[in-house]
Amino acid sequence: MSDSPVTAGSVTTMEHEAHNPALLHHFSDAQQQKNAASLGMWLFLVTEIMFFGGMFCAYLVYRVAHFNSFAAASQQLSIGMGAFNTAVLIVSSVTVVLAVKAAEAGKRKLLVGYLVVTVLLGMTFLVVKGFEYREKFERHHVPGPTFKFTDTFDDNGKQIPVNPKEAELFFSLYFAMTGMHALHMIIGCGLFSVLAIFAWKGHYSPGYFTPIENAGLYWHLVDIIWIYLFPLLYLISRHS
Amino acid sequence: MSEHEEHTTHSQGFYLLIGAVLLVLTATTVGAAFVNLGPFNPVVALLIATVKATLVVLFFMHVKGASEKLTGAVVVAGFFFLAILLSLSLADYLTRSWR
Amino acid sequence: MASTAVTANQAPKLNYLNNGHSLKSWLLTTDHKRIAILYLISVTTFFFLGGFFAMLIRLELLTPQGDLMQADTYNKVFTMHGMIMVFFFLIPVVPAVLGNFLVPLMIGAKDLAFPRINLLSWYLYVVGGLLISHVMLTGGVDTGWTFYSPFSTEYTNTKIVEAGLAAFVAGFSSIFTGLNFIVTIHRMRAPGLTWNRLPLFIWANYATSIIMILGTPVVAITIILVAVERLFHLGIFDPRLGGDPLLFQHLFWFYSHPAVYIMILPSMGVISELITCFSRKRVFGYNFIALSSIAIAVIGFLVWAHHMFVAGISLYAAMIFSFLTFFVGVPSAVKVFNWTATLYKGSITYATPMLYAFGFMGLFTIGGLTGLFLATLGIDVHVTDTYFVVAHFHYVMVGGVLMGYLGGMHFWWPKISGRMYPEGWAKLSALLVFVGFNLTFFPQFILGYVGMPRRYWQYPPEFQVLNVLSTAGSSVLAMGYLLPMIYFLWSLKYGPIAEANPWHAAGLEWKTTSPPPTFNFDETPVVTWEAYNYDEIPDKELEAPVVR
Amino acid sequence: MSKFLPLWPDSASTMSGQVDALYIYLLLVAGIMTALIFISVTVLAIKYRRVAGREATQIEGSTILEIGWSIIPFFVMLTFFIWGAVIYFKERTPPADSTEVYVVAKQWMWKIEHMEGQREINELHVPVGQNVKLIMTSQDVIHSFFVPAFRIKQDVLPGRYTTLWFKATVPGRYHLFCAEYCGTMHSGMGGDIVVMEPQDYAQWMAGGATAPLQETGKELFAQLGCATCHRFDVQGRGPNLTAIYNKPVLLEDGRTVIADENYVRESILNPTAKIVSGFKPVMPTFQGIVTDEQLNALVAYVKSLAQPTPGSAGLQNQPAASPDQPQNMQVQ
Ligand code: HEA
Ligand code: HEA
Ligand code: HEC
Ligand code: CUA
Ligand SMILES: [Cu+2]
Repeated sequence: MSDSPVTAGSVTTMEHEAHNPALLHHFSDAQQQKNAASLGMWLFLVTEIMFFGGMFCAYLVYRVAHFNSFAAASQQLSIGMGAFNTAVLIVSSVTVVLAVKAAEAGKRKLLVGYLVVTVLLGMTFLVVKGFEYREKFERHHVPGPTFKFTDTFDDNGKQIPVNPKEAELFFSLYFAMTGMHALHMIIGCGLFSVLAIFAWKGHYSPGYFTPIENAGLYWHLVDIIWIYLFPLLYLISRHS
Repeated sequence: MSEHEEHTTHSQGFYLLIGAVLLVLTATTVGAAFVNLGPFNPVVALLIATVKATLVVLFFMHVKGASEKLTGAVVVAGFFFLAILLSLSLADYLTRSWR
Repeated sequence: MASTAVTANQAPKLNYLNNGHSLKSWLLTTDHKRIAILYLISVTTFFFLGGFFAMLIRLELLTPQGDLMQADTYNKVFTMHGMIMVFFFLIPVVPAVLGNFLVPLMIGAKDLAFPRINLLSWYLYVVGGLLISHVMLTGGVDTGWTFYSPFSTEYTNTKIVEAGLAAFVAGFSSIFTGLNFIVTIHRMRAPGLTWNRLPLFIWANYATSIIMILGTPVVAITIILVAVERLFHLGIFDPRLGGDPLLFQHLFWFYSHPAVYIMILPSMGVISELITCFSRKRVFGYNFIALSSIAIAVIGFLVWAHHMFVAGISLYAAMIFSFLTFFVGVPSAVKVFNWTATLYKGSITYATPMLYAFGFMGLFTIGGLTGLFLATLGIDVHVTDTYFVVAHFHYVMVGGVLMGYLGGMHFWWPKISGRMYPEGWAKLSALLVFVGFNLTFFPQFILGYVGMPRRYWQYPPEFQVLNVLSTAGSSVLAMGYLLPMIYFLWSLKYGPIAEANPWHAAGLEWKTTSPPPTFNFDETPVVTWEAYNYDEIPDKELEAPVVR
Repeated sequence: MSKFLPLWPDSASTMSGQVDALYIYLLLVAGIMTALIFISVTVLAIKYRRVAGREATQIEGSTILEIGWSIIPFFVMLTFFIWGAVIYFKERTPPADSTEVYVVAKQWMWKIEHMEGQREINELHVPVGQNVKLIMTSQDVIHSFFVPAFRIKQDVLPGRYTTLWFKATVPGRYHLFCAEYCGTMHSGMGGDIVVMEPQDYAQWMAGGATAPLQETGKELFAQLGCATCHRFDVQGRGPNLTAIYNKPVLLEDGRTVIADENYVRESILNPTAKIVSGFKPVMPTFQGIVTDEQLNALVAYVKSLAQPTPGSAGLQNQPAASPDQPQNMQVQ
């Protein structure tokens, strides 16, 4: 009968092909484990999209409502540093993808090398970001009691004075969005540092490098978010 | 394990190529920002950003050619619900001053 | 077959409960069933805490004057009641307790896909719980569970940041639970268990997980923005900077409306299991119930601004959202009708779980229909922010979700504990809950339409009679909730030993022993049958009523 | 209604009957549906209870039934939607001939300013049979103006105006509640709406008035120096404000907006947000310089320029048609 209860036997049904030390007991094989990890990671990335989505929503609404102020405030950002950082992130995405490739090919040293370069690139990004933030402090563009904004919006040669409050709103969003992004970068750098050490110790093999792959996915997503942040924050109405 | 899963990694040259394209697109988007396209400035900026993001998703994140259709579905779902958040919020803000 | 199970049980067998007794073996467990028990304990604690605050609310409202406590205290009390009940009780209750326990069992898996993340979820929940307790003990919050800006960002001087952090952490607990469920359901099903053979409880949890993953991050970032606004003066919602306080409401409800379906969907899944088992029938319209769960999850994301009809959104947005709201009514209706149709030509027993299922159907119908009242623009303008809304959501949350949860607890208690609960007491408490519930919350519909606003510490004297009724009802209700607490604990020691499948139910979870072994199944089951194949489980053995 | 056990709210505005009618309809449908579910469940549960020797009959389901019980409820719900939306539309569209009253909410009181200059706190006197439009704003957090007997409610927000209108039908004293949670004394932030016969109202109006609101506004307009730029004889540096209220305004960036209360308010507090086409953005902001009450007076004044007597002109419903678009007034 199909519904008879499973006969009570010994609990020692754990003799799986446990040739892979990374295989956890509750999966039936490594493929299942890998697929599960990858799906889990993708779902996590979706939560990240929605997480930043909340801020993109705020950005969109306010940009529509206070376009002039947003444009004027945006023009005060350093396009050079922003573009440089965009490039840094893109290069780091390339090194990540090459790291994954190296892991798949089982080239341990190459893998470690790419991971280290990625971390360095990430740090470069953060350092540049730090300089940007410092400039904001110096120019009193940090929201709060000390905030000052006297620039005007240059609309095809016409100088439109800007409500400093709305510029403050822009900078609030700027700090919230780039700050949250930077936080993700810091986490990513930490993650890759740990992975580099593990990789050095030889934890990964062509049969098992899921952590590298998943950390890579995370890094690419952080990159994608910046790909949107850059034009939205830095490039409003730059022409004049 | 990796036998029964046609692996999706591409050659090193291909990745460098995609990287280069992304850098060129970055330069383009900066350049385009300085040209007055009227209402199309943000459109162009977002279009380029979307192309860049798509390249990253498809090739760096290996969604293109993945044996698994589910991954694509998950990504699409994420952006779909983001679009709901943005569009329905705007449905309020853009109609506030109508009478 | 039942006898084999009993003999299996009489021999002292290693099961998940006696596999290690040290505190460490519990606190560091990755066994989904043990984690479910951890959740059960913590969630129950918070329920009684929330219930305690509810009693304080009801006592204060016994008289029109504000006499029991200060106005500020009252505001903190209902805020704590709402926050605890929503974030620390109702959102985790069914998924994290029953779902955690049952999802792997029902799909024939050894565990959830990420057992350690599952444990992490519980710890996050506990951290959140400790944070909210800390807030509670050191001054509380007084914004209401909705945290509306600019009151929360500028004007209150209570512990918003800490309370927000508590909700944030608890939110991540729920994100990870959802993530775990989706991966598990996709990747870990037993051989032969195709999507259209899945129990409806699994479908419901799957739909719930979708919402958890898509919605929770948005409220997380919203809470962060509020905290950041208080801490660093980044004025994102501040009207003085040209910010819009309504944006906070949009972002908040983008999550918090779907969150109500996080609460109800798993409970609906429970009801599907109960009704089929106790009418010994295949569920009526399996596909429609399964898909309606997904439909509710998706459509639930399109309706959030129905909480903002008088908040100052545009006339047109209000109409769009009102219109869309009615679409969620349809899949909910489909479920109710299908459950009713499942009874038809069944062979029905009135065990306690079934009584709760009946209660759910009635009370959820009332709650859901009054939800439609609220979705109707012209009515909502009058009754929003009155006790009509309070009555509506207690009908769906207490009358719906809690009833479903209690039904589920009784149904699976033998599986969880290996013991039967005392049926007579259980029936009595089900009756108390039903009567007490209606006495508490039905008068609130009238109160609301007559115009008593919610979150009122004092009220005009003419509303007193209805408030007294409500308070009286709540003490009956409290009895109804204390009883199960007592007899469940009692049964742990004195309850009759449960068979593997005391209800002769169809799910995979009944095919392993009660309580199940640590890895659930001694052999991975192979499924060759549809869900709810009660026709293949002979009725004759049940000649003697199961329930004494 | 019984004051001891009220089961139905007082009914004292033109809206309340309409809302009640819809409510009764909903109660009927919901009652029928609830009865249907309760009775079916009870009857089925009893009829098909377990008896020895009878087995359950397995039924897969029925697509026809499923479609039926999806579509029929949907159409029933559609009637809810349509009826509700019609009422909402009426509630949200003040008639053109409304008397206007300015309301300023703050923790925890209602400050009310009549056009004629009367001010009240936590009380609003209105005549029977007159359309009254409330123009409301808050000084601090969100509040909500709720009059159960009129079946109306509207949140009152900081930083902008929201409006509400009603026409009282029965003289008497009715509850005014604050319905949006606003802090400690939220439950104390109430008062009375006093609906009076027109003659009593006129008598009440006769006492205690300071200058009418738009007169106050006119004085402010001169004091604050608005008049130096906004002239009525010749084109000044700012646009001529005659008859701008409720007309479309062409903006510098090509958009057209309706000059409603919120627009005028914004123009004063945040002049650069929307620049009138053909003008330079030279108007200074008056944020922090004018109080909410003064702002109301200024708005009332600007509006009075368009309406010979407050609230009686019928400009409301003819927006784009008017030929005197603002750009025609520009010389620069
Ligand atoms: C478990 C929780 C839960 C659930 C399931 C629901 C379900 C629904 N809710 Fe509810 N709701 C809350 C919890 C919930 N709600 C809470 C907590 C609040 C207040 C938050 C706060 O402000 O603090 C709230 C507030 C709330 C509001 C805002 C009120 C206000 O503040 O002004 C609205 C407005 O539309 C609403 C509508 C609905 C609708 C249409 C449904 C639908 O999903 C219901 C669908 C079900 C049915 C319709 C019944 C079954 C159908 C039939 C039997 C078919 C027959 C029908 C016909 C023929 C018409 N709810
Ligand atoms: C899951 C959700 C949930 C649950 C189960 C409940 C349960 C109850 N709620 Fe709650 N309620 C909410 C969610 C919930 N509520 C929310 C979200 C709000 C809105 C908050 C806001 O406005 O911000 C609200 C608001 C709310 C109000 C409105 C307050 C106001 O607006 O001023 C009232 C008033 O009657 C109320 C009453 C009750 C009662 C009587 C119960 C009863 O069902 C509870 C019965 C249970 C018990 C009584 C447990 C037994 C406990 C004891 C016997 C105490 C002894 C124990 C100890 C000392 C540890 N609730
Ligand atoms: C320095 C000159 C100046 C002063 C002083 C000034 N304004 Fe203006 N105002 C302008 C100009 C120029 C415009 C059009 C450009 C714009 O919209 O900013 C304008 C626009 C307006 C508008 C919108 C008009 C339309 O046609 O849509 C209103 C309303 C208004 N002002 C009211 C006031 C009030 C009230 C005051 C005093 C409290 C005031 N202004 C003081 C220069 C001034
Ligand atoms: Cu003001 Cu509540
Ligand atoms: Cu809702």
